[in-house]
Amino acid sequence: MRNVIIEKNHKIAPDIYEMILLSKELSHEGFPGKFVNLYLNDGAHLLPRPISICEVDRENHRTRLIYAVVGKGTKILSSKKEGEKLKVMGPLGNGFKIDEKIDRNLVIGGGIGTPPLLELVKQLKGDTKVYLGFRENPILVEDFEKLGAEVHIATEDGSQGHKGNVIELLEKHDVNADSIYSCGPKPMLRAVAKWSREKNIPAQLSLEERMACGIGACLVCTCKINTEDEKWEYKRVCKDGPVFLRDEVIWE
Amino acid sequence: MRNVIIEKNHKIAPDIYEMILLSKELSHEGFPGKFVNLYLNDGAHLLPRPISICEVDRENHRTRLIYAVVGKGTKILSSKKEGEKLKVMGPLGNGFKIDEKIDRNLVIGGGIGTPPLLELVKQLKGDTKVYLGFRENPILVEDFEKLGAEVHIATEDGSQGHKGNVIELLEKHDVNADSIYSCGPKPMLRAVAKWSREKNIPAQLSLEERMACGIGACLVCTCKINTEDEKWEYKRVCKDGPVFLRDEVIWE
Amino acid sequence: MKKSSLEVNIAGINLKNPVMTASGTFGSGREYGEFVDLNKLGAVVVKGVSPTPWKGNPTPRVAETHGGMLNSVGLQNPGVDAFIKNDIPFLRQYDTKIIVNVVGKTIEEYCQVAERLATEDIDMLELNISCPNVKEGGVAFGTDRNKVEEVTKAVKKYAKQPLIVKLSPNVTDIAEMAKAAVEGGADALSLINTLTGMAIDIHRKRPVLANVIGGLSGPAIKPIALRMVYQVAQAVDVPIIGMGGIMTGEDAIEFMLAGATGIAVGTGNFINPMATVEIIEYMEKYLTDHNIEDINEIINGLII
Amino acid sequence: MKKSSLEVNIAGINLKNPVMTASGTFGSGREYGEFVDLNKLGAVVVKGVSPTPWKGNPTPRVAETHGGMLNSVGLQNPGVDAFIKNDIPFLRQYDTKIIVNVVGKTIEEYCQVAERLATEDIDMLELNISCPNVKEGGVAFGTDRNKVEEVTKAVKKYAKQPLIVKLSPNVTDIAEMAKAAVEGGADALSLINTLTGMAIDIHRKRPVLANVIGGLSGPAIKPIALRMVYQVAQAVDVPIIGMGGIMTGEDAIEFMLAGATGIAVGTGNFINPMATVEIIEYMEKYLTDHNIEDINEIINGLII
Ligand SMILES: Cc1cc2nc3c(=O)[nH]c(=O)nc-3n(C[C@H](O)[C@H](O)[C@H](O)COP(=O)(O)OP(=O)(O)OC[C@H]3O[C@@H](n4cnc5c(N)ncnc54)[C@H](O)[C@@H]3O)c2cc1C
Ligand SMILES: Cc1cc2nc3c(=O)[nH]c(=O)nc-3n(C[C@H](O)[C@H](O)[C@H](O)COP(=O)(O)OP(=O)(O)OC[C@H]3O[C@@H](n4cnc5c(N)ncnc54)[C@H](O)[C@@H]3O)c2cc1C
Ligand SMILES: Cc1cc2nc3c(=O)[nH]c(=O)nc-3n(C[C@H](O)[C@H](O)[C@H](O)COP(=O)(O)O)c2cc1C
Ligand SMILES: Cc1cc2nc3c(=O)[nH]c(=O)nc-3n(C[C@H](O)[C@H](O)[C@H](O)COP(=O)(O)O)c2cc1C
Ligand code: FES
Ligand code: FES
Repeated sequence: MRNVIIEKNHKIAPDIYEMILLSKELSHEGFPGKFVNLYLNDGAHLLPRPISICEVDRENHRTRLIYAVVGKGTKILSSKKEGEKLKVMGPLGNGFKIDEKIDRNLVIGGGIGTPPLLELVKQLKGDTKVYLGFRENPILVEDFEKLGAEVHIATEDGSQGHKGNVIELLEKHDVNADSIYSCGPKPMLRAVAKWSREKNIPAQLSLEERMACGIGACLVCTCKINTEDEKWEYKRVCKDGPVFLRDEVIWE
Repeated sequence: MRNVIIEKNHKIAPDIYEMILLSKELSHEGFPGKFVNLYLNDGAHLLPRPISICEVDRENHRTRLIYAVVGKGTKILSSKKEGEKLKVMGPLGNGFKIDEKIDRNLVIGGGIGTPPLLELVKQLKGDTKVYLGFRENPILVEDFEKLGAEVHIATEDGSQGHKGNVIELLEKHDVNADSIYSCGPKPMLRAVAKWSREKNIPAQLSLEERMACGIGACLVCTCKINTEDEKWEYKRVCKDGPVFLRDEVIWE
Repeated sequence: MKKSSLEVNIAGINLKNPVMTASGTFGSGREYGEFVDLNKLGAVVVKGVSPTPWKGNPTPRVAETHGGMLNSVGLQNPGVDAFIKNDIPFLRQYDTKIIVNVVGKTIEEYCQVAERLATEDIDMLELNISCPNVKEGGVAFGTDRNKVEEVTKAVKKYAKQPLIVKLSPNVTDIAEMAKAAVEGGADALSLINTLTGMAIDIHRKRPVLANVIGGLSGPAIKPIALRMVYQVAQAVDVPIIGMGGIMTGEDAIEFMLAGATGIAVGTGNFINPMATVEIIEYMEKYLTDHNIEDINEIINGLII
Repeated sequence: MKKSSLEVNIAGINLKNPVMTASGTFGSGREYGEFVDLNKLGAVVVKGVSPTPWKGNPTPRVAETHGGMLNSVGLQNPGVDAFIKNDIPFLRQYDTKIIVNVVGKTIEEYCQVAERLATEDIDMLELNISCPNVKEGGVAFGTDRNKVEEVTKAVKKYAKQPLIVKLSPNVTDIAEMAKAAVEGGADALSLINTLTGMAIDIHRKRPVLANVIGGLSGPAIKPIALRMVYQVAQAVDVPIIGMGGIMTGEDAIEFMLAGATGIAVGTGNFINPMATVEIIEYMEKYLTDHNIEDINEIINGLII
């Protein structure tokens, strides 16, 4: 548990907020795909909220989070003032594994699943293509571009980039790669799994599940994972994940 | 229900805070002995906290409260920032009845029961003597003095005024009066009841009880009151009180 | 789209909307009438009424708990005669239904109140066999399947208005109690009354409540209440009035999806005196947002 | 004044302090070991262990509620063999007691686990007849007086370590269940397990939990848990381990005054991973402040 200071907490798009936390340890341990548990300090909403690490600035001890206000907890979070303290646990979980020998990386993000991919792209070696899908307002596009990545956008309403979903765009561009990294809503991940399997490209997928402890002790956040010995077992998204290999994941 | 602004909220003595609320209606309806219900807006502590009106400044729409931090709710209250909004219900209850024809008023306060007597003293006509008892740190003494009242202090530790309790001081000074107004801890009120009965001076006493609704609907805040027809009945401190006539109150 | 209808029917009585006040938390409406337009409410459920005046329990009668409260009022009330004289005429000024919560120490006492009210201008009776704060009657009747049936059957004989039976949650099998009440002749069921609980002042080493044990209410108990409403809705066919921790419109919709035709707000009034009317407004909004014309469509509408 | 003693004895086992972890909320201690020095705890109560691996229920398995949470994990565990192999050696590295929560679908299964553990280096068994999240076994045993006695008696024959029976709060009369367990041979009792509850997503019109109904835990249920511990302490003479909503040292002292010899923290760990050690520190302070030399003096110390 760390008591960290909120340096910034402000709206960057409709219902989307950026929060910058100040903590040396947090920024130094924040690897791509890991998440933090934020404690709301509210008597009605007791459970911590898991939010992915979007980016770290180790020099200035900054950890950047991007979150959507979707319910009461994230609403409370959005009302926290700059300078306030926040109880944080983490970084938690197993992030993306980066194979430095790989040449062509393909990063696929969807909606509020986009943020954790930013720190990833920063650390990837080789050539990186970024495909992002949104319902309407894209976020973080400039941030990805600043890193020198080739960024392609799809929006469902066609307000920016390709009108439709990101898989269509990948197919349209006939993209190829050596390794895929993806985070986004379940239907998108499922489509990425299918597409990447067809293309025979290995993929790492970051999953989401409702959590309580966040550290592997309570077994509420499980997902079905293929095992060698048995047919499948429930693994913990918080501790064994959130990033899993595509071929481990069983879709329901 | 009113949503009022906190103009001030700061410590004035160990564990004692002053809060100034800005609201025209509140200040205009705030008569001596009435109280307000403060809503903490905290998911764990749902019930409103009853706090007496200490003083009103009708011209500037100010209502002054003085409260002791004794538990979690008053702790939360003390952490409210100036400029924040606070949900308030009230003024509630029946306050002190002021008989303008009376010459010699005697006001007896104890500890955190002292604040509501300030607005009372401001409004009393005739000669007013104020006797206040405290465990250690007296509060509001200068405020009473500024109103031109004759103020006498007793402290249990003898750090100021008479060492001992306020009844001893009354007896020592052989005080007499036409009407008594009192607010303070139960043991003190009981002693005031006994002493005033012996002296044959009518007295109004402000009682305290744990509350829920604060407006007379739930019947949790009752106290035993003498009635003509029956022997006694439970009356509501919040709605029928908090101020009762001495001879109505049945002590347990 | 035309304005959605909030009207519901409980045992033959039409309510303009499903929102009521929970017995014992709203007096007879007089006090909250300063904050809430009583004409807006589906019904006012008044505090428990006994054949003769009851004094109730000693104070303290309330303890705040995390997300809830304990009370041990013990059904203090001025008796059915005073109620008829003072409260019915007051409430009849408003365009809302009147539901009278009936209490007694014995089956005979329950029957006396029902009989006395038979000729009065009220809309329904709510049989309270679930108050945990009295030694006799109350929950003693509500936790035994046979007694539930027996007392319901007895009161039903005297009742001229539709009879709601209010169930206690302090039981192993709520569905069984519901069935017993229906077999006894209940026209509707209401649930839940409070769960028995306790709080201790660790520095004085004493219970906070003078009565030691009290009834737990408020948002803390909502998941339990909701589960019970759901289980009862699966078990019986009479309309259900759901309550227990309802604070917001969202909470109320949860209860209706679980199977409640009406809902009642108790402790919620203490925390937000405007809760009832805000819930009614939310219901309208919810129906509009979801393109539903009639609130009856969502009752028991949970998809499993 | 010398440092107050926190040592308590439960069924012949000495614990350095009364503070334990509630089964299912602390894994086998490995995960929380990063935040809490396990050497400081009175005991670690591990998650439910069955004869063979259990997969548990589908997700979502958790729903947050006002001041609490619902879970429907359904006793996922790798089975007693894996537990013995992986978890006992890990926990034995620490200076704390090991209590194993035992689950089964039939009386035979409960007995199998007890038998398998008889020769293992653990300190106590906790018989879980109160899990609301499994179809067979679990709470089905815990809500019937005769079954409570029967399963306790059966397991007692195989148990080589003292046997704690964990009671379900979803009953009309907790004292009766406690007596039944003691008659069956329980050396100690623990309570409460979770209360059954429900939550609904009103926009999807579906239950939040895949399992529809789950177990409610956390501070919301504390008043109920405390009342039950008090009632059981009045009814039986065996030591009680109290739990249900304990978050702070103050909460823990309430349970001990009500009659608990030990206390366990469950949901509290999720909200504050340091809860257990902070409670131990508070206990020391409370005893010092109140001039009490031995924590045993406050057990059942409530003044009525
Ligand atoms: C590993 C991980 C990383 C995440 N990273 C981000 C991120 O970077 N940015 C972001 O905006 N969101 C992220 N989420 C989702 C985020 O945790 C939820 O949106 C948030 O918890 C919702 O809280 P609420 O109180 O506003 O919603 P409510 O619906 O009121 O919450 C009720 C309960 O459900 C849980 N819950 C609700 N939605 C989700 C969800 N989608 N995933 C997990 N739990 C949920 C809440 O934590 C809470 O316990 C992540 C989730 C996980 C599991
Ligand atoms: C009519 C009235 C006027 C009051 N005026 C003042 C005032 O001007 N200044 C002041 O400092 N205090 C005043 N009090 C007492 C004040 O309401 C309590 O000190 C306060 O509610 C304690 O809240 P807490 O959460 O800090 O304490 P906790 O003990 O944590 O509160 C737990 C519960 O008990 C109730 N409670 C605890 N102590 C009291 C008490 N003494 N009286 C009533 N309820 C209590 C709380 O409201 C809450 O519901 C007044 C009380 C009443 C009834
Ligand atoms: C202070 C108080 C008094 C109550 N008195 C009664 C009563 O007289 N009759 C009754 O049937 N229920 C009574 N109840 C129970 C409520 O009607 C309701 O069933 C319960 O509080 C749960 O709803 P809630 O969580 O919305 O309060 C009382 C509850 C409270 C808090
Ligand atoms: C996620 C979770 C899993 C649980 N698993 C078990 C279990 O395996 N065996 C058991 O006896 N109790 C189990 N329980 C119940 C707890 O041990 C405890 O009795 C209950 O949660 C009340 O305590 P609390 O409010 O401190 O959490 C579980 C509770 C939770 C929240
Ligand atoms: S949230 Fe507890 S195991 Fe993942
Ligand atoms: S607090 Fe409800 S009647 Fe006084």
